[in-house]
Amino acid sequence: MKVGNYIVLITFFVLMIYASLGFPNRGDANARMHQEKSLAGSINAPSYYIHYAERDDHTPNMVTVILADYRSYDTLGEETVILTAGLICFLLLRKKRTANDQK
Amino acid sequence: MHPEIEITLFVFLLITAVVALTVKNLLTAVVSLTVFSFISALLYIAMGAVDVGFTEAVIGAGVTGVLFIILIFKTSRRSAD
Amino acid sequence: MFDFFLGHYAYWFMFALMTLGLWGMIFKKNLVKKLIGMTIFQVSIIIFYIATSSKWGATVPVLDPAIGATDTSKYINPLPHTLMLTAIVVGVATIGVAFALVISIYKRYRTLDESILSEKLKKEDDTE
Amino acid sequence: MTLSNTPALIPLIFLGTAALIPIIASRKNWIAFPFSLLASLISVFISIYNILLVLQKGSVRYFFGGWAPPIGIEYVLDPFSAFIVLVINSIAFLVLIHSKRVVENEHPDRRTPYYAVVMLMLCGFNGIVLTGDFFNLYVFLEISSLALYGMIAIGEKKSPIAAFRYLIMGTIGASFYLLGTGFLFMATGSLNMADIKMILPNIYQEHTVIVGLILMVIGMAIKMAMFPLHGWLPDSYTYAPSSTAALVAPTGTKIGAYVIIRILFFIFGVSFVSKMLPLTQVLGWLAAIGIIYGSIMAIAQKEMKRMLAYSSIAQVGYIGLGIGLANPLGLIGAVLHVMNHALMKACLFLVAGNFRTKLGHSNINRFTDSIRKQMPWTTAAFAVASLSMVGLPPTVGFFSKWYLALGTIKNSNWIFLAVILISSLLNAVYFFRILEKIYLRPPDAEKDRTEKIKKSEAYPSMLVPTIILAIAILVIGLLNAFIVKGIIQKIIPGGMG
Amino acid sequence: MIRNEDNPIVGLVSRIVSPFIMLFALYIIFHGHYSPGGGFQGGTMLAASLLLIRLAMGSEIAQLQFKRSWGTPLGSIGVLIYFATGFTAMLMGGTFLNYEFLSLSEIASHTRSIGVLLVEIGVGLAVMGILVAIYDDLLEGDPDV
Repeated sequence: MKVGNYIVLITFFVLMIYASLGFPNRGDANARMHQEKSLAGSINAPSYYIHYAERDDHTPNMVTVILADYRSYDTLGEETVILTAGLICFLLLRKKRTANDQK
Repeated sequence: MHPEIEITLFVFLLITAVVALTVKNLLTAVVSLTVFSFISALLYIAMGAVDVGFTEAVIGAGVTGVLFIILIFKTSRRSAD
Repeated sequence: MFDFFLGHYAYWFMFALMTLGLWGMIFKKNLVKKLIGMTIFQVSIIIFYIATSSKWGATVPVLDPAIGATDTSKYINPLPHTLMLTAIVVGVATIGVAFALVISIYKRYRTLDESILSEKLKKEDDTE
Repeated sequence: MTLSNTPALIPLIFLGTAALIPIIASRKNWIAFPFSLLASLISVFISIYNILLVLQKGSVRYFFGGWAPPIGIEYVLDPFSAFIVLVINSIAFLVLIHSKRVVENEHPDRRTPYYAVVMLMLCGFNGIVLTGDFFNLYVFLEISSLALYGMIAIGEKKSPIAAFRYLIMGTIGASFYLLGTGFLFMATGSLNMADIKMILPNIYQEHTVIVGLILMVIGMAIKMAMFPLHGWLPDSYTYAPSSTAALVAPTGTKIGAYVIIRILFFIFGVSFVSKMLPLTQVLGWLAAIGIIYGSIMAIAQKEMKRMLAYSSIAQVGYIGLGIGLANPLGLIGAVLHVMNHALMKACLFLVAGNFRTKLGHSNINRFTDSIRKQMPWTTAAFAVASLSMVGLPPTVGFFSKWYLALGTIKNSNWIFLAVILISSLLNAVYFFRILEKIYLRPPDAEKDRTEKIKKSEAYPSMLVPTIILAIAILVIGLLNAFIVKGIIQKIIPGGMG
Repeated sequence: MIRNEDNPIVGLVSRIVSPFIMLFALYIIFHGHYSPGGGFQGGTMLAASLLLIRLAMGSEIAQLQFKRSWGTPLGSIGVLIYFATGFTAMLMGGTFLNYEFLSLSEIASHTRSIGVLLVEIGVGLAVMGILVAIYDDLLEGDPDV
């Protein structure tokens, strides 16, 4: 069991190193995710954000714009995650209140 | 991107992570984990992600630490490994 | 060669951290230690995303009127940052849920040690 | 509100209900149930509307915030997602009706947060199925998984431990998925599924893409409880409260299967995952081992819920087998089995819930023929569902195995065919063991006289969904040709077969 | 759980500092458009200022400031603000969360910015409420039962 787990760990690490050999250099502005167009010719989202965040939202902070406008559905989902966590703590831990504490 | 700063921070990250995982006293482990979070926040800022660094400093080093400490006080402080 | 190292050392450190976190999650017996491992694992994934976003000589993704918005190579890629904000909050939520579970486990078994827990579980199974 | 918003409406309805319940039901516990039932009912209607829409007009894309895909997030409503959404929501609706009594019995003062969390779980499931964006999928995956951990942990005494182990496994799975998404994002610069699908053919041989795909599939295989990664499932399903188990068992693992099918066949393409990488073959073999393992373990169990949990591992294996075949017939079998297994497992878990409420246990060794007299309808539903699990025509269980068998024959993969046949026999062993106890014992005349067995069937709100599911197993079995022709054949992606 | 040692300095300092943290948190939420920061960070800092009082003065006294039972409903309200912002846009004829449809008059150019602000406020409230609720629930889950 233990040996198997160690094998899993080592395999994971080796797999990751193998993958990292194919990564582009860090900081290389020519890496694919920093380009204007993707390989298939569609717009590359990050460069669109840099170009047009200010124009679309009158907000200089690009991260805010992406968070709350371009990808705001993600943020709604993530707020829901927090709500879920709160409700689960409620579900598991909160004692039942008597009418007395509520006042 | 400043490799010197980043490598230093990475080494500290590894050290604090190892400490957090190996110390037997859970309180020490949690304090070490808070340091880990804070250093990672510095690392994000060194890499240019100001927003993420800010969030990590507030959430990772602040609230998570508080929650961890509550957990330990509610349960037990010693760990077998 | 040195360029390659400079371009990849962050990933290697990150993978080492990740393996460390995974080790903690799988091998540590104490439940709180498992959660510490989980935090380390998640932080290393965040570092990975942030590391991918960097560009040489670029500035933080807040629009600077002096630079303008025409040249994308002047700003760090903002998308991974946004994603990771979400991931951090998800991590906190997971930690919160895990704490609730740990407290209810402790309430019932008075221990946080995985091996003792398994023993107690087995004993309970036998008595049933 | 125009009807053009329907693709996005289902998760939103669940989300809104979940956020409303803690406010309006903070004082009055009972309000939570009717509200969530209403939301679920509306979602069923919308999913029916959606599937009709898709069958008429082809797939529909919905852009959140009005931003076209590579920039914003989209929902994609194609025959596949519409079908899965319909299955999930209708089964969840039936199980919710059933859960009213169970929850009232098991934790009457926790109804408000419980139903809110149920709504969040369904919101997560629907979001996962509908989304067309990798990161959005991760977010909704986390919503549903967190909700699941909480719902499991309020069960019996051991349930928090089961939930904690599930949390550790599930977080590893979700993190692997997130990492895989990061790799793909790095290689392509996009998070949108349709966009990535267009970019991928240029960069198939890159390390990053291959490892990213493997990580994603491993992550999802954990969620799906694929064979070597199934460790969390038996304990979670056994110790979870009956209402949760009945809600999760039919839907939870299927989501993982759905995502794997979507990633492998719809985004990466059949030729890549089966010819350039032997990924589907590996999945198929693991699934085959899992089928046998799950069936054998199920035979050894005494507790009915635990037996059903192990049988879930086996049944998920069938879906994996269908994926592993990588041909149209296998895919039809897998998708059909997603629906069939959801129906059968829901029915069986509802039966287990009925037994637990009325008899106070669901231990197989203590079943006697008195149950047959006490709860005739429940046992009849059980009989139908178990015959379907074994795979006897004309129940639904037969047809998915039929398509899977045809798929194996087409690939001339005789070992898989043998696995399907053997596992059917094993299924027969563990279900007929119970059926024999309930039905085939000759009535003990003396016992009959001494203690009069009163007919005390489960409450109507628990009985009706059970019977509806049992009837559905028969009816959908008869109508399966219609479903396969009308819907599932439209699912098969281009380039397959 | 944390024993209140009746140390007046800790209590006094936290009482003085806490409002400033709150003020700074509000600044972060509302200034998130122009500088790093936004709903999460601000909401977490709001929660931190409440938690500071809870830690320093003990949970019972802190009830006067922020009641235990408020956390979850406040979180729900935060999510609902977000949700309603999106849903209103949907009712006005756009897709979900399309802030352009929020504007009633013709000054449409800044509506997106306002939509972003609304959303950030929702996020801030939700994060604050839920984090405080998690803290309270963790404290309340009594292991001695």
